[in-house]
Amino acid sequence: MDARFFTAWVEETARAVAAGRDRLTRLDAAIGDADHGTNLDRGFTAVREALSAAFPGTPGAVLTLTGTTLIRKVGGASGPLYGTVFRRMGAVLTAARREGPGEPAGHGPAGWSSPPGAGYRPEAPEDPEEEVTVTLADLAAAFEAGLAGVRKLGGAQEGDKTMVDALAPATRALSGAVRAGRGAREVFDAALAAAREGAVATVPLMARKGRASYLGERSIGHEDPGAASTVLLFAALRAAAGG
Amino acid sequence: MDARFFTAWVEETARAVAAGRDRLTRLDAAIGDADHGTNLDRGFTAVREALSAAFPGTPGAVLTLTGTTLIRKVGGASGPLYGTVFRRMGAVLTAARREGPGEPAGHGPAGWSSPPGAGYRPEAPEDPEEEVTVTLADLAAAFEAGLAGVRKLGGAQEGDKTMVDALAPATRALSGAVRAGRGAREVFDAALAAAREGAVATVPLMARKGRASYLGERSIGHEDPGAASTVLLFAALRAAAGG
Amino acid sequence: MKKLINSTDSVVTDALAGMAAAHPDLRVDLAHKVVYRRAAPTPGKVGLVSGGGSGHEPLHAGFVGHGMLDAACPGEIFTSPVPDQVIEASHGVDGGAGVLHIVKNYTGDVMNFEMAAEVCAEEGVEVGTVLVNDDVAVKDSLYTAGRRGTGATVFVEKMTGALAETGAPLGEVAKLGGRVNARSRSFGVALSSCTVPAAGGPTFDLGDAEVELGIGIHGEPGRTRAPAAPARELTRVAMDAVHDDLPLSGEVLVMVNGMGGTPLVELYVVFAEVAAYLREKGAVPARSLVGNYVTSLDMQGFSVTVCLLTDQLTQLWDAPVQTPSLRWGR
Amino acid sequence: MKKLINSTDSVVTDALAGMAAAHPDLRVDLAHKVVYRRAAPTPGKVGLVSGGGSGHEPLHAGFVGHGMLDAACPGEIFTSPVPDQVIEASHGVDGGAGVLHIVKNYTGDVMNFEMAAEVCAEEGVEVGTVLVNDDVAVKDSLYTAGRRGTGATVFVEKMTGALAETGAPLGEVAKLGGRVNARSRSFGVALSSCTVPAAGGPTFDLGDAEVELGIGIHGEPGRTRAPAAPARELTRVAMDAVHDDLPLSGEVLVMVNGMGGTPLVELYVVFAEVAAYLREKGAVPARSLVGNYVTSLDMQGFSVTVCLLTDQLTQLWDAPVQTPSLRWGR
Ligand SMILES: Nc1ncnc2c1ncn2[C@@H]1O[C@H](COP(=O)(O)OP(=O)(O)O)[C@@H](O)[C@H]1O
Ligand SMILES: Nc1ncnc2c1ncn2[C@@H]1O[C@H](COP(=O)(O)OP(=O)(O)O)[C@@H](O)[C@H]1O
Ligand SMILES: [Mg+2]
Ligand SMILES: [Mg+2]
Ligand SMILES: [Mg+2]
Ligand SMILES: [Mg+2]
Repeated sequence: MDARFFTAWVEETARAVAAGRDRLTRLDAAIGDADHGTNLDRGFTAVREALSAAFPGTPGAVLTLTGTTLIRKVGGASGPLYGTVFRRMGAVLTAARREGPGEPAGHGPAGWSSPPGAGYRPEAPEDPEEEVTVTLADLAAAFEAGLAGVRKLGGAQEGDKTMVDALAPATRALSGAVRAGRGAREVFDAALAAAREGAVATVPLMARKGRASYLGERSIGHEDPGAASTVLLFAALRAAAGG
Repeated sequence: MDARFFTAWVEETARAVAAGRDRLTRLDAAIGDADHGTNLDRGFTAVREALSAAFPGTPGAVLTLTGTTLIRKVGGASGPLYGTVFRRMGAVLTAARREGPGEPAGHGPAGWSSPPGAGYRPEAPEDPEEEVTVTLADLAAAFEAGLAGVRKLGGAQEGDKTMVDALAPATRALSGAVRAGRGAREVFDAALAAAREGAVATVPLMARKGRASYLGERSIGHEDPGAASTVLLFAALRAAAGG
Repeated sequence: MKKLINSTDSVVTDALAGMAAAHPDLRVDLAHKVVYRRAAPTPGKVGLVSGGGSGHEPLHAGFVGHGMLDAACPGEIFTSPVPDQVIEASHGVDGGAGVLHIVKNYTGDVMNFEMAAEVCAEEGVEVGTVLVNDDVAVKDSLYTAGRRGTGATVFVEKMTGALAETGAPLGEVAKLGGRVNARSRSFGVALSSCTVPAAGGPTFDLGDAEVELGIGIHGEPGRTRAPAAPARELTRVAMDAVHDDLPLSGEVLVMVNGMGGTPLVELYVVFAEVAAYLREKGAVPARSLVGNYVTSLDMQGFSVTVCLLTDQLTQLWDAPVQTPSLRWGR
Repeated sequence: MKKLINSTDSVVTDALAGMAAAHPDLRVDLAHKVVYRRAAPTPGKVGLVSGGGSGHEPLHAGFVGHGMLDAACPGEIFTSPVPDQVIEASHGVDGGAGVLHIVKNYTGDVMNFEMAAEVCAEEGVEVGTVLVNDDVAVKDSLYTAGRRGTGATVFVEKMTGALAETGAPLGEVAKLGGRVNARSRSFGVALSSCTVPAAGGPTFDLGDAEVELGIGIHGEPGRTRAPAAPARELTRVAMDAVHDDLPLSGEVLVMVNGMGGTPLVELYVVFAEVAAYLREKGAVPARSLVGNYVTSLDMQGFSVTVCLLTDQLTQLWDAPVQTPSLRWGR
């Protein structure tokens, strides 16, 4: 998968968010403050502009720019959280290209704008002519890192009724399918199915993190908006893969 | 007609206002500020209390106390206007008792609390033991004076869509019937019918005085609340006469 | 209808009890329903009394204090005060230099204040009156009730208050009030009706895509109903009406006033449009107020009031004021 | 939905343009969405930065000025600001004595301010943080997001602002902020939902005889729904919740805050009840605010915030303040 694939994924996500914007906002109205769809749509609109302006040439650069832009434009809880997912994934893929799969160094939430002095510009690829591709295993590692980043930043466990309830099972399913040697289509199908199941499973939960937690028992019976938007990420991934 | 009759009239008016309160307020909501029923009900509630506390012994004293209390408790446009009607009537009836029918001296709006220094207390009858009664002719003169007072204070002509549109024809009908030598029942019937007709005739008018005038053409098509409450006055008069 | 009240009858007195508890600088006479400065009367100073129906808060009681009113007489909701209140207040603020009544032009207010003024005169209190009638939505004419008094009341109260504080005589303070009124114009727009507590429901119904243009401050419908439009257009309607009546130029004082139920963030959106409009006409928004000053209970909407400044008026506007709802410069 | 806006996307920037036009004492950076004191930074003074979602006006931009904030970062409606805004503002107010971030405890606010603080530290700006979490409607626990920050933010901003004005060092100002927060509690009640412009309709539906108890300031539903009740009873529910958590005694500062759509006359009715409650408990409402300070757009309802005063806190509260929406003593 090359930069074009990842660009397509992000753009497909942006389209899905725009289309799902009102639904996400309605979900947030029920147990939050009625802005989740607006927030993500504003962010992903900015991401599309940033991508078509910078035209980043590597998978890592695409995702890092996506994450940075989300942090810069979204605000709220979902901005830093989704921003961290993409920035962590970008860091892993950038490292993967250089060193093969593995954990990148020091890109915790503390380092969202590092290296110091570099502002928020994504690192330029070393040689834009060189065609950079990453493997499904790299992608699995990237999702694992993204998930770890969200967990660390937001402190949510599975079952707390947050985006983690979709992101965690989807990441597990994706990694599992990759390890089992499945092809891209099957891998993405598995991830999407798990994300969907995770999102639906938030309905009966009582929220323990984020704004919905203030509602206590009244948060029960509603799908978590962040979990619902995470499903869009995985649906877009399958679509980008020609699903 | 003695003090008891006039007390009965005012109390009957108070009951009718209480019963019609919400209707009057609704009429005022359409072309005013939704308080006419509340205003008059507050005023006439206070009047009932004042009457049963002071127990005035002459027709003039009953109506003067009624008018003074309305001025002291109602506020808005209708307080001074209805207050003036009753005070002017009271002055005529008090004078009538002393001098026979005729115009009383110097009780314009300027004198609503005169004589100076007397505060707002109604004048005490000279001899409470003496049974004071007034004639239908006295009553007609009293209504003429009341109408003149409202005209002077508010500056409204007939056709301006105000209480004058009910009070003027009712007063004319009452005076005419008295002059024609009719009995009380017929006199009051004639006045009530004219008041009703006058009030209904305000519907197609455009208001030129009071709050409804701010609506311009939009005041057309609604009955004037003050004209509607004037009808209650005349209905109560008939009821007090055993109608 | 849901309201933060104990009963529809006790709203005004309950709120006055709250004002008394919240503002140690005020003295509230609950029996007579008059709000005074704690130290009233000020010897040798003209006493300023205003009043009107309640439901317009902070007008008038929120403007009692140094540099503005000496007393306010709140009537029942949307009902002018009774003469007794005004008489009581006038006695209470007469420091020997006479008393100025600031009256908004409504039939009820005018009649009740006139009756009070007559009694005051009989009882030896010298009274002057300023009638405020700034609302351009109402066509003035000899045959009608004339223009309503709305937002300019705040300007008149502030500037006459500042002048009275200098020890100016009653005649001069009254004349100044007339001048401020003559140089001021207002226009209001409603996005929703208000609900009068005793009435129990909205005064009028407004469609989801309609607004009322040319409203007053008693929750009454306006002159016309129009389709809802962006803030820019609604502002232009209001400003055009003002400008047609009193061409705008030079330095102006401008108030963008909320009707009670409109968030401040929206009032600032309107203010940006008002400022742009003024500049387009070559006028300068030299002084401004943005917020809830002359309200209609919970109505959503705004009014804009403009006053053509002179050096004297600017100075009087800038003079110190210490009231619950207007406070600066000391 | 009817709003005084030009478009749902431009509300915040349009309102900022209005603030810029209305308040010559402020400098508004429209590109970065930061509102500064005109003369920021003040050399040698700790710079105070706060921020949060818009829709709570006058919080926070209305509290920028002498004796209070140096800068405010308004996010989109109900959405915390992004780190860029906070970083920009922190640089802009750093007079060499460091910068204090005043943050309401919401997941989004906390994360965005933390990210900004990290970058500030990397870029050489010393940053301290006060986290406000005064809302007793939310049960605090290690496993949840913790209590929300609501009305006490005004107290923290005012008192830390006054202390910073004296030249106190960052550590001391931050500690004072924590102390004010620790001595303050809030509880809110909604009579209606608000309407978020971009959402286009009310966030929740509430029956004509229902209220929401224990609401926050983002138009979210509360902890429980209850039958509508007189002001006296609703006030008692709120005050009991506060008193149960922080027993009330001695001199207190109390704010009765409107949620944006509630008329001032009703807030005074509530204040009368609050004052009576406090006296019943042996506490004294020594200082007070009644009005719209921390709002939820057009929501109808109120919140009450109480702070147990000390001599120092009273002094800091009384110190001069010159901002668009809080102004006294100079
Ligand atoms: N601590 C957290 N960890 C993980 N996800 C969280 C956390 N807090 C909130 N979220 C997610 O963020 C979503 C809300 O995002 P959004 O509405 O954009 O932000 P805000 O809550 O600030 O308005 C929630 O539905 C939830 O999935
Ligand atoms: N100038 C006037 N002359 C005669 N009647 C008037 C005048 N102005 C108003 N009214 C009457 O007063 C009525 C309104 O009374 P009310 O609602 O109690 O007072 P307000 O208009 O002050 O709210 C109108 O319906 C009209 O009949
Ligand atoms: Mg949200
Ligand atoms: Mg009326
Ligand atoms: Mg009225
Ligand atoms: Mg939000």
